[in-house]
Amino acid sequence: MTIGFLLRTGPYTSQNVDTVYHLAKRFLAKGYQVRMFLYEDGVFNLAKEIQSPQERNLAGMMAELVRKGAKIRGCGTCAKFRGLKMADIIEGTKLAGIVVFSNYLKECDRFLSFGF
Amino acid sequence: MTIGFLLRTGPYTSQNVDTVYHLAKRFLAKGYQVRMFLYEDGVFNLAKEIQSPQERNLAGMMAELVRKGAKIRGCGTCAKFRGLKMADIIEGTKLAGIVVFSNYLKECDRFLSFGF
Amino acid sequence: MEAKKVMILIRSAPYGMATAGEGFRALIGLASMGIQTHVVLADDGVLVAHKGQAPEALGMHKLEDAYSQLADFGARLYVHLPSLTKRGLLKDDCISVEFISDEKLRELIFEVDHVITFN
Amino acid sequence: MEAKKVMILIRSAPYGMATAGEGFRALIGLASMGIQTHVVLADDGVLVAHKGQAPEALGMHKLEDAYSQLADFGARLYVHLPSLTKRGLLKDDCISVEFISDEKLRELIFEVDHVITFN
Amino acid sequence: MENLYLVTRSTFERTAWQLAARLAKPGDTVCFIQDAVLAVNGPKELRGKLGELESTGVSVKYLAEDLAARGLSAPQEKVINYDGFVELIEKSKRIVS
Amino acid sequence: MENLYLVTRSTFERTAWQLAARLAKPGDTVCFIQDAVLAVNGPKELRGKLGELESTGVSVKYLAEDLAARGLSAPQEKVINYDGFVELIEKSKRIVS
Repeated sequence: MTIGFLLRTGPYTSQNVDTVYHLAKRFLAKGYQVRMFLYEDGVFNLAKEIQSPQERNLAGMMAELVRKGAKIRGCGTCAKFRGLKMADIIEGTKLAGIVVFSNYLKECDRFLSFGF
Repeated sequence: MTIGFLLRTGPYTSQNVDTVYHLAKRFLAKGYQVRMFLYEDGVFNLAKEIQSPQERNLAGMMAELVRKGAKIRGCGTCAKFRGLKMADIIEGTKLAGIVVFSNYLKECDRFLSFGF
Repeated sequence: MEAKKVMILIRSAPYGMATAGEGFRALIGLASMGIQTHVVLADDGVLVAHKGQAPEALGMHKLEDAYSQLADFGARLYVHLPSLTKRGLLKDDCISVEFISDEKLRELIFEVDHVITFN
Repeated sequence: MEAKKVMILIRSAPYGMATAGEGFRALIGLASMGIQTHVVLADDGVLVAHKGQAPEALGMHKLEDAYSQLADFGARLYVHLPSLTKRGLLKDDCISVEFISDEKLRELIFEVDHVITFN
Repeated sequence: MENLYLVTRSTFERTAWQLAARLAKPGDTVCFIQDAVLAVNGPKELRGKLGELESTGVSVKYLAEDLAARGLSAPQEKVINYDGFVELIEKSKRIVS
Repeated sequence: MENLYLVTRSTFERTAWQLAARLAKPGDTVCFIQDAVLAVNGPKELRGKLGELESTGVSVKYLAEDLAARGLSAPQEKVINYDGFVELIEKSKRIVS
């Protein structure tokens, strides 16, 4: 089974990214495929310079999901409008267009949206 | 008269930064002082790499306010948690601590908060 | 990979949040990629279909015009009538859309593979 | 620059949004800088004072403990009682705070120079 | 002029307007901006509450630019543009949002 | 299992739960997570509506980890943890948030 997520909010501001992380981790542990498209502020969850002393590191948690097999892509246009560049994001992830989002939707058996 | 703003939301996602811009521009035109403290996602309004083809450029609008005399500072801790560095922000602005926010509050005759 | 049908559910008013505008950008992309797309405006999302929008003084683009083009992309546009009525608006206040009840919205949900919410 | 009195008004529940946590960080900073600070929990903000919070499984810090220390920083902590009651919670469900009515909240607002809202 | 209560979020989607309505007193202003300009259409509970407040001397305003963006309108005497909004902030002792 | 209606925002601050309550049918589940777990305490209109839905065969669930974080509790049979949430998503045809 393939599970997809649309995540529209950024790190630390909203609990959405935590919810998505806790779900995705469990789906991956079950051997399922995970696809995640980060839209609007969601792209900031990939910022590799995130430093979070004494707190969970959300970019690190995204990186953990990638290592465990999740495919995570950020919306390139959203990133451009927010001043985030390809060089600023964690390894194993990319900025991409709606065509990738569209492919994820085709691949997924279940799809969840997290917004405002 | 000195007018202060706390802005907690980022560019393009919420209308808050627009509202603050339209107000601050008018206060500056009247010869008033403007102080702005950017907190949480608000720090992203300073991202100098923002590119917004065919749309208003919010970092450019912040820069315009700075040129017209507004003092704008972003919360350093918020920026650190979000992977935004001093080198990433527009000229004439800085990342700073709560001590600056505290001084702004002391200087201001009116204070407005914009959040979620 | 079989073709999928999706519903894009827009639940926020235009301009206060970018939601309705960003939702439009996503749905145009999906429709262009050959995904069969229903667009439903519900809750404050019904304001997207409200005629007479003039956001120029805010430096923003008119969403009324954007959503009016949806048919050109093969996407169908629906307005949840109870949401519209609750907000004191009439069918005549809206651009050309199909108005639907709770029952019809539920049927549309059952027709699609995924519901993508912009709230 | 004369000394100012401020009210920090926390209007969001903990954990769903960072608001109550980030508000705490700001208010501790202000109180440490010698700004006389009233903290008012209203609307969903009253949940901050709710006893028995256990956010460890979410990997988050307990705000109940953080706000309990406020007196040490010279800040006074108030809970808007109508907001608490509306949410089905009792005074006994809360950490040590002062409970206030609409009237008292209004008086507190009139006592301060600025109201800083975390919503 | 006393306090300015500023409501920014939709009165249909959020209950944030209720605190402003509870606290506003004669001499205060409640001003609706951004998506909160939907308040011109309700909900009904809000319309009733605003009517009460206005009868006691609370002033109610809507921001013109935000109304226009959404294709909405309000009685002329209750509409202020950004210049009027700036003056309202100047004249208010505190702004509560 | 049919559709899963997911509510994430506070039922006291937002009206977003109402659409889920309008659309859910027997066989569907309404699941409250994040700040929406406040739904265990209301508001009253929501409690009434959920009671009606449950009597027709709609299932109502609360996420354990989010309840615990906020010091809240719900009847045991209505509480699921993250593992149960994962199973609920697997079993549901569509997720509507």
